[in-house]
Amino acid sequence: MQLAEQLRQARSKKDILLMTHLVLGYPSFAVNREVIHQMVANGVDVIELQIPFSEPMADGPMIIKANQESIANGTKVADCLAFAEEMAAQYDIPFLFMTYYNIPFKFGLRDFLHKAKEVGIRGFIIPDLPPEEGEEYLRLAREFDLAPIQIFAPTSTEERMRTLAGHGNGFIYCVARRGVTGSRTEFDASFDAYLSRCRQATDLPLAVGFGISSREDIQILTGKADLAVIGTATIRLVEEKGPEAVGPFIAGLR
Amino acid sequence: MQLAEQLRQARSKKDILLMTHLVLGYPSFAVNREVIHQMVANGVDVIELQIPFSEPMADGPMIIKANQESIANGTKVADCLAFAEEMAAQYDIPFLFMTYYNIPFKFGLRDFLHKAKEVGIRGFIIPDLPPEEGEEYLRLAREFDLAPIQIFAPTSTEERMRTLAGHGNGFIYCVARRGVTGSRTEFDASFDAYLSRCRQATDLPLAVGFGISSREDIQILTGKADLAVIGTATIRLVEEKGPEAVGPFIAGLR
Amino acid sequence: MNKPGYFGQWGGAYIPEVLYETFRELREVYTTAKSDPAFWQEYLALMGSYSCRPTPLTHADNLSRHFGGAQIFIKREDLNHTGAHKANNVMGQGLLVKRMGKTRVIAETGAGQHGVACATMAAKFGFACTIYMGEEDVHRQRPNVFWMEKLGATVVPVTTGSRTLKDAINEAFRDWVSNMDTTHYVMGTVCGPHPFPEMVAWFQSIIGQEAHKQILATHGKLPARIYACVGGGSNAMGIFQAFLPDTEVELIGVEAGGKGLDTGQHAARLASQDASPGVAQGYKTMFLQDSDGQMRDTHSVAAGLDYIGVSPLLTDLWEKGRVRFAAATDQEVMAALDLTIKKEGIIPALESTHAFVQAFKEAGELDRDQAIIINQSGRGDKDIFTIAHAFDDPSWKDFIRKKGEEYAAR
Amino acid sequence: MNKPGYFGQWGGAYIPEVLYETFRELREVYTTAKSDPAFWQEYLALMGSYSCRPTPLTHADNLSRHFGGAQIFIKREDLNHTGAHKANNVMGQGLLVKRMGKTRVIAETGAGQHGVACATMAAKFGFACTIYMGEEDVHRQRPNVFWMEKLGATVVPVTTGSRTLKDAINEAFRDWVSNMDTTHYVMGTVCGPHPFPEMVAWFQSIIGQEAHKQILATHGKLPARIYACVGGGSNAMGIFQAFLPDTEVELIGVEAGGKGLDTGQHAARLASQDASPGVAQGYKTMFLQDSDGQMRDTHSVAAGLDYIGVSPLLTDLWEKGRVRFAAATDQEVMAALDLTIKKEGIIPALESTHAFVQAFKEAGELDRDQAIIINQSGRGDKDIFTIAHAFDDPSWKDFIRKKGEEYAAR
Ligand SMILES: Cc1ncc(COP(=O)(O)O)c(C=O)c1O
Ligand SMILES: Cc1ncc(COP(=O)(O)O)c(C=O)c1O
Repeated sequence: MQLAEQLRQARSKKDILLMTHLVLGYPSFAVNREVIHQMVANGVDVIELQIPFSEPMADGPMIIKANQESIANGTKVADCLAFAEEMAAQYDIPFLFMTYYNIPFKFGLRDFLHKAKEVGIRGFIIPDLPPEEGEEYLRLAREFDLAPIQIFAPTSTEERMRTLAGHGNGFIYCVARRGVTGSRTEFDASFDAYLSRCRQATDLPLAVGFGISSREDIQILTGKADLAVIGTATIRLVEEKGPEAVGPFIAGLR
Repeated sequence: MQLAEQLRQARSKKDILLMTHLVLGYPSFAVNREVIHQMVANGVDVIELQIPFSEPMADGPMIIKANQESIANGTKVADCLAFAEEMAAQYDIPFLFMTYYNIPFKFGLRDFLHKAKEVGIRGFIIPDLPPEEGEEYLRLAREFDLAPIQIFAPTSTEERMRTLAGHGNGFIYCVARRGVTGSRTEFDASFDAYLSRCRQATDLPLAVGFGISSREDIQILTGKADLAVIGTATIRLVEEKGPEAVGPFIAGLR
Repeated sequence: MNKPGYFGQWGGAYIPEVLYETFRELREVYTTAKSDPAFWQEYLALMGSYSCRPTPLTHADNLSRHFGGAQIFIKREDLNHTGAHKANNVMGQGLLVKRMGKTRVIAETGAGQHGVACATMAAKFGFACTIYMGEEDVHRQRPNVFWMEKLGATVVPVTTGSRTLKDAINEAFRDWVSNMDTTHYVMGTVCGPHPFPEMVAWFQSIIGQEAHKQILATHGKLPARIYACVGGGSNAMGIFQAFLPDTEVELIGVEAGGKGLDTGQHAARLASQDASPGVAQGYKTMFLQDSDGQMRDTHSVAAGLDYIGVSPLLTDLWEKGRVRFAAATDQEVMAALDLTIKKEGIIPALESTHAFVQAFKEAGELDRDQAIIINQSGRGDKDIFTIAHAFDDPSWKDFIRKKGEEYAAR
Repeated sequence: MNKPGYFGQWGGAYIPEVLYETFRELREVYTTAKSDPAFWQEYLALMGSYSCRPTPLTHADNLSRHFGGAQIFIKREDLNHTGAHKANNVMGQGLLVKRMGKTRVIAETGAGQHGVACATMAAKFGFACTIYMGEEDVHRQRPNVFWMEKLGATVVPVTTGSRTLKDAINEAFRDWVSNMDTTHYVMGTVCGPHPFPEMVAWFQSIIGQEAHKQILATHGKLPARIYACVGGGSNAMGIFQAFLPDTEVELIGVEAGGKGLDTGQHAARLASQDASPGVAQGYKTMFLQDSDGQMRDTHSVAAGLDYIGVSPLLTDLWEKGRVRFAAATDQEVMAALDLTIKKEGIIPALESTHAFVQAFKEAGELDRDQAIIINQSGRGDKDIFTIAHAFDDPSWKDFIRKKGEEYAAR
């Protein structure tokens, strides 16, 4: 089943889906393993696996640090692929790769997508690859039946959203606000207007991310979005309270 | 009797005359007094009294220091005049003032020369006052019958020497070499040639100064010059061995 | 034909979606300005009255004689206001910011020259200003930090990554994605996403336009070779552009050879074998990166050359064989600096001195009736702490030690 | 008619006999050069190709608006090679030294600007070079000392007298009287024995010649007032000369008010009541001296203004009422510096900032269609140690402390 369809079906059973995020190799693959176990056990619907990159331009301090330390610990792209393969085999939810374009570019785009497909990855989020620069990538994604997740931003015009949606698949990642990952988002009237512009531009499921960290946030999003994305919040949690805190946290979100 | 005439008479009795120099108020007027006593007692023929100035442009390190410290000790021009008066009254040799032009200029040129005359001074050495700038000074010197000592330098042309001699009186101060006071002078063939140029340019007695410090120096000058000028050497001596060393030093020079 | 924003296979605009509109507006205002002759006139007038353009082309008689070959000419970008060619770019972008109606500018800086230039422009135009600077560079270029602050800018030391120029660029982008409505990011060199490489090259082309006229006027014919140091590539593109059609003029870009190309501690992208194609900081070029695509640590005595990437325009010209690349080591740079100061009374920036090194290596090969131009991108005053340190000057160290004790005592 | 070398009752050549011939030769070569139009052309060409002349006249829009009065224009001598108007003088004298066939130059320096300029000229012309600098100034202006040494000059710290500019001048004369055959003394300002005041003023007149044309071109009419700081007076005479015949242009010289005119700790010769006529350092002018004629200690935050005497040309123009004098205190200088940096992105030297202070006090009195010119004699980079100290910048102090510890540890 295609990712979009699978998410629609899941969504028909839940008011809102949860997508979580983690940085591979940070603090270690062992902790990643434990965290993913807790996430899945507590009902997470999709997981974004970020392959670390030395220049995480669109990320905030927490995730920058995770990227840097993971690389400093010796994390290689090959390790990330192997780990993804292990997770995809073990858990029955979609896994995505989130990374910056240089990682697949340097690997070789076709090889990377081919390999990702093989290990069971379902799609990609690449924040520095707009469709204008991603023709080859989009073609290959179609070829390998992988979802090239497109990103909407509050600054995107309606026309732009429609263009992006035309290139996208799986779902649309709606960045909740200007800025980088990790700071709080205000869910005000302009946010609602933005989400309804997103809704009008595409039939794909809508994921909302950037600054979502609590049950209240999720409640606000329920009915407006199909997926809520928890990013920095779990990284911070693991940092402060260890991986075992992730399960209860996730369980408490919905 | 005019200074030149007086020196000629003295010279007729000695192979060479000695002129010494000291900086007034350095290290103190009391030491000046003692030094002058020893100088006169040991046959010095003329004494140059330097009124200290804050910018002793033509002097070397030893005399610069003496100028500075004297001023720092509080030496005033009035003190110098009073001291000169005391010395001139006490000793029967000619006393000259050596200083830079700003001292008489600031005092008031006429007043200064008048006062100098009154206290018994016989002439002036002002190294930064060429005759072109000293018209008024030369006029007043004539008026008060004071000797405006002119200076020859190794760089002076014959024409220039004649011009200077025309403005001079008392004697001519022949600077032995380029440079400032206090370093050694080489008495070589070019020095002899220089002195004979000096001799040809004027009938006034010739004094030779800059770097003269020993019996050998005086012997070399004997027959070539009328006066030998001992400047830095006695200041250094007083510094190193005290005023009582001056007498024997002077006595040993001729 | 190339895709817009590409030079051969290099360049592009690999930007987060949130900046899409910002870049659209920037391209638009840039394109309009470029096709409006009055804009360039306004730019020239500003550079003529606020900076010191045209900057002279100085004939280095003594150096020419010393090497006994080509006549060496030096294009004096050091005489710009703020002391480097960076002024050309910031003033041009300042005029665009005014047209866009924005009120705040941000910039990355390595050597601090671009930061000082940008803070200066902001003061002149009345913009708020934040400068991102790698923490390591803050230490290397402290005087520039002081001046930026006095100019009213906020200097943010960047503590992520290798704490140098590339990390400052990342941080500036992170600011921009939050504040694009009020803020323009004044990219300091001919790198980054389209239209930056092209736009900055356009502003810097004033260097070569002047030099082209000047060398013909003084020397009577075109130069045989032109040397420029290459950090991002803006001063090099600045002087090269006007000579691109003159194929008999050889163009040489000089990169930071650091401790030597074989030590890995350098920043030579095109002169070494160590770089490979990549995409980062919004554009595609040759990067110093590992086999996974992680950027490597670079090294140079010159903070302004200490960078992982290089202009897509230059990578294209290199690939096409139009620009030759060489590298100068830190050690060679100190020797050439010493010689230039003593022979000509000119103090090039450590960055600029890289170009002098290669010119000195080659001047003797040429005839006396041939000319070469060295682009002196900036002056070395700013580098006093680095230079005095590198020359191991005892009285400077003593002076700093005493000043330090004086400050410690209070 | 005046005596040659006199301006009214001021000036002259009170020199030791040993220098008589040296001055004769200097007057001769100067007079010949002055009457030879080719010489001035050679000078202009050198300044155009080695320094950055003509230097711009910058309209300071923001400051003009801030004071709401006259349009403020800034003559940008800071953009000269080596960063101050001192370059004009040394290059001119360098050409004369070549004509005289001498091989060594010496100079005094206060702020260090003249020393750096002179060492630069010596490097360019291939002369040996010794710079005399008061020991106190060596400490105040350490970066300049470093550069002079790198330029190949010997810097001699002068420990006599008050260890500032005047003592450096004495020391330079002492060198000269020993070495006049090979050596030219490059006096740094319009002081000293004839022909220095007139000759240095001639070389510096390039400033006003340019400014006269520039203000007419930009502003359409003559300025109401022109402000220049006065140490010895060379930058002031440099800009004033061209406007002397335009009696409607008021000329204002600004001296160092130090800690205040009533504290005695200043260097205001003509703006205070503290100076009187005197003769020292080879010329007659108004000196800060006591009733015996001993020179007093002066004080200024700006080493280049910290001097007992003032140009005989200016004393004459002051006496005749053509130039008005004012003083700026250290404190006023720091405030004006801060404002100028923040409003215009321009960093004047502490010396130059004195002129800004007085202009700022008066700009508001004038109408918007009137113009004033401030002569920015130099740039403030060289003053970083003094300025950072005066602004009590904590991170600068911290930086120096750490560097100092680093050097102490080895
Ligand atoms: C003086 C100077 N030259 C050169 C550079 C390198 O930049 P680019 O290659 O863009 O000219 C810098 C960068 O800071 C610089 O300050
Ligand atoms: C920048 C600057 N301005 C002014 C002066 C003062 O000299 P003058 O009055 O001769 O211009 C100096 C002297 O060093 C200086 O460096």
